[in-house]
Amino acid sequence: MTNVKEKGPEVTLTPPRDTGKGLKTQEMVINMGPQHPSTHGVLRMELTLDGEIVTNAIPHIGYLHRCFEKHSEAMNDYAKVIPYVDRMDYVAAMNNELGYAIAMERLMDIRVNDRVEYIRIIMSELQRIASHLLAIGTFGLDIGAFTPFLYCFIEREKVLDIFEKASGARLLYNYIWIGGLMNDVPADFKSDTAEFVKSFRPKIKELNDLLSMNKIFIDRTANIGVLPEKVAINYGVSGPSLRGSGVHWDLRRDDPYSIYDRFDFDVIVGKGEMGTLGDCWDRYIVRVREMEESLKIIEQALDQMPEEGDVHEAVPKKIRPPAGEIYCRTETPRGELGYYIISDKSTSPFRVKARAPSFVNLSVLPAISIGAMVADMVAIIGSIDIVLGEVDR
Amino acid sequence: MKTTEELHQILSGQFGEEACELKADEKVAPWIIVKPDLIRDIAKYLRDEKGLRFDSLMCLSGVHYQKENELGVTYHLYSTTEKHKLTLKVIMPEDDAHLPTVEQIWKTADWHEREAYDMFGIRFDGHPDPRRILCPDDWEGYPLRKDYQVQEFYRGMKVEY
Amino acid sequence: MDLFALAFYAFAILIVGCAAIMVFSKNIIHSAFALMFTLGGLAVFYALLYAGFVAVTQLLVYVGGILVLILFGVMLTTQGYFDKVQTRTVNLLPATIFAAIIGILLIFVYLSTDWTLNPLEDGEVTLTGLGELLLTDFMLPFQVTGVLLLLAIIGAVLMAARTRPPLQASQPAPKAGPESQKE
Amino acid sequence: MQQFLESFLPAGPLVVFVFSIIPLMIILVYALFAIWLERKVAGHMQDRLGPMRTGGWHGWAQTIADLVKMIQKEDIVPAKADRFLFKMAPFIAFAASYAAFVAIPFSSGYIGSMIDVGVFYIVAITSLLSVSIIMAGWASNNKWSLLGAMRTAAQTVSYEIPTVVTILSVIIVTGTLNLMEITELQSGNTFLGFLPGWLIFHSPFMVIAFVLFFIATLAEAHRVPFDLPESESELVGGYQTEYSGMRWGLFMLTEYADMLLLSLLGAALFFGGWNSPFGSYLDGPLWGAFWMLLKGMILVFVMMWLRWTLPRLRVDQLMNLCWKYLIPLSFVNLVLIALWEMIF
Repeated sequence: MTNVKEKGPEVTLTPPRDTGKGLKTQEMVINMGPQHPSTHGVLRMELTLDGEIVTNAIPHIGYLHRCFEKHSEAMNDYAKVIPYVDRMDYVAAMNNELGYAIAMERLMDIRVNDRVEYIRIIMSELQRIASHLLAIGTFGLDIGAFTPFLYCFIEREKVLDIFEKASGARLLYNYIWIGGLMNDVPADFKSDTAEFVKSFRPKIKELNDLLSMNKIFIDRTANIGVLPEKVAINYGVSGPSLRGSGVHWDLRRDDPYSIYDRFDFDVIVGKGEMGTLGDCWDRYIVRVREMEESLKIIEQALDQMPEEGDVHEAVPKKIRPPAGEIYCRTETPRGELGYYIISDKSTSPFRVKARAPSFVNLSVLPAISIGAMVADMVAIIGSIDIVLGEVDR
Repeated sequence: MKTTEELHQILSGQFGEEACELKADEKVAPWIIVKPDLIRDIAKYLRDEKGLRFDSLMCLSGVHYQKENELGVTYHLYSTTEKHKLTLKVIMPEDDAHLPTVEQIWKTADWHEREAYDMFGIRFDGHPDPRRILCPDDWEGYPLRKDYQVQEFYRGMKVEY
Repeated sequence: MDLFALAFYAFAILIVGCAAIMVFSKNIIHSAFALMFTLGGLAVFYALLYAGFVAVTQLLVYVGGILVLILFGVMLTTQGYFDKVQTRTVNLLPATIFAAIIGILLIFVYLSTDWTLNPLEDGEVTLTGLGELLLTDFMLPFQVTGVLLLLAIIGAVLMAARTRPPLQASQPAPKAGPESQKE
Repeated sequence: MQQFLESFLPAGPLVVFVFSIIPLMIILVYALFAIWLERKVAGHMQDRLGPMRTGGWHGWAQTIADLVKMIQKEDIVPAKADRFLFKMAPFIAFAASYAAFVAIPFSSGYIGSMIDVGVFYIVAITSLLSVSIIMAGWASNNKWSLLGAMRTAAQTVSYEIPTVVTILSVIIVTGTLNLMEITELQSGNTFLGFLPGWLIFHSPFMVIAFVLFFIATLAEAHRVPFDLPESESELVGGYQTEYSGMRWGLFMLTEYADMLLLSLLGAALFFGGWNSPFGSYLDGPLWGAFWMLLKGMILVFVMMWLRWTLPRLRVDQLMNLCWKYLIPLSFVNLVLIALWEMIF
């Protein structure tokens, strides 16, 4: 796949294209990535360009493949899979853990107490905010706006501080365990979180003023990479990318897991405000507005959270699920994260398959990027918001 | 909303009793095992038939049943309009694992089938782009098979560290 | 030797050298860049003759405009972007004859000219006079040239504008590209 | 100043030499300062501090440290690059930028050359820059570089038009192309009784002309939102992709020199150049140099400010902006200024 021989850029000549008016043009094949600032990792796009217009785009993935599924089978312990799950979508590790923990709890029929549930919800919603902040910031960066990126990171730091106090880690937490949590939250967790929620609301407005409503930003993202509703569903696109196409679909509401049915929040969808429904701007703004919904959920959860409860109460001593299989899906910041777990009654999983949202979302890229310009490619990749750790697993 | 049992009845009415087999005794969720040759027709029927409308393929996973010397593909289907779920399974012998692609029915299957091919060596007939997806194109073996042995050298580089 | 003479001889060598490179280089891009130095050097000559306006015009039109156009033409029309762009000698006989005629003509002109040197007049502002002439005596040629250039631009735009074959979004997933087939 | 120099230097080539490297000194010192300033401006706009450690006070020596690092770096030339052109391109770029400074009146006592076509000369010589960028992009043998080079050529050629047309509006008012004379004409003490006699206060249309000029120069200097030739998030670095070490440093220096050049040009054309804003108070050759550089630096700061605020345009939008808005507007504005001149 990769050419290990040392040589200059490969010259791929396509035969001149006759446009019918006597002028013959030649297309250029160019490799965008795997080392490229805007591929959000090590994605390689094989672009065929007519001038600056993309006539064909083929994503090549796998540069970050470490076969987490094989690792899981070799771990000999279901609990030891959790750190590997963290490393899939490494900017939304909490959500990955939550999905895995819920899948295992359903398979083993474990019920966790309310305090655990509420902490999990708060954590995963905070993680959603952190992840969206990263997505928004890097999207701005792709468009050429540098400053919003750092503004987003300042806020993200605050979330990571909360995580660090609770779990000791800032990126890969191993915090949500099967049947409970690693440990209880510190005493000032509630006040820290409440303070963050309070300070974050004005920042969203600031972000909107600086980036979302910027004329150049809108020009660059509206009407670009339009993903129609039908195509999105057929490709299995999920998460904000799907909602950006105007589909009212959120697993937290439509297929509730954990205790999401207890909260009052809106499902944000794109409306095509600045251009066509399902363009890059719609996908972007869905993320911005979803952060506000996450804040709502966090506020409600903080209010309802019981003070008492042992977070280790339901953690099994030895994890040995009954034979059977389960497909369990949760809503991560990138979309539908599904775990297909087959148990054969032993202590290690027979098969763990993760249906990674980025993997599926990325597969729609060739369909929506043809006819775009090189600069639009960057915008489209950014608006799909992929994490290559999850695409390649 | 239809349960797996009801769906099984519909399917066996349409394609015959022997085409699909209901497995409801296992824990958690029941599933239907279908014949490999028919998966494409069944998928099309499930997607287009009024009242079924499985418009979304949630997940497509390859499985290696080493004890039985079989390879399997599991389809998790969902209907966003009818709100029902269905698990389909296809079981094939290990030495001749191929089945029709459903790529034209759900585009989700495009990359997932490539992944199943890459990891398990299951061939999907009629797939438009049947390349490996995660491993390099000239990688040897199918990593997720239970009896997989890592090749020693890859293009002169030692694989085992 | 004063500074003017120094500059003159330095740039004369540059111009002749670059002109030679332009003619004899096998690489057409090198020729084009050599042409840039030749044209730029000529601008310096104009400047040395106190013809500031002509010098600057030379820079702006030839180096900034025409040369960029030539580079564009060469880069965009050759087969492949990174093949070494080679030139080769064609039409040897007609070219030789033509060059010989020009050469004889130049030698004739050189020999027959009465080389009297006029002292340079420093600091004379030529610009105002030039402007006045363009807007009085040479008004018509000036305007006609403008109209001609405008027509040329419109013509070029018409020729270059082409309708692209419509590229449809959401078309079926593309086949593997040439690069992946090769592997 | 010439007399001052000639009083202790033998007349002739040496004076010319000393005279001609003054702008170089200014550029080099300015570049060190401006790169540091850009980092500090960026830092403070982004709610952080920027360099703080190197050299002590607010990391003032950071650029110097970077320069030392850059000089020590290996000079990498891609294997399949056109070595000669690849190595030459940065020098041509800088030479073009530096040569343009000759027509900038730094103070009432110093201008590199009193050529009577000063403004025109600056426009012409900076067009060499696009040639050098094409050279760099082509010689790198990298497709991203080539794309960047193509963009540069298209951008520079297009944006030269509004630049020249807005400069023309100044020329209509002043009647000369010599920047020194243009500046001298603006030294009238006051306008409307309290404003300095700068051209920007000459008529409302001059304000429009300045805005158009500033936008066009942003594009000429390849600054955000028009930094498409580099655009690190799309073209990796455009024509700079394959450059490293001091050759890359020269491109960087050229970019900053270009910013200063165009800012000084703007200051001289619209903001009275070396004229003091307080009439004859704080006036004189040395104060003139101070005012000139201050005005230039303020415009440079505005460019930085924009860079850290705005996203980048796309290449077709860039061309749209130029051909559909800037050029027609600048022509209309030119006519209006001419009318204003006839009436008043």
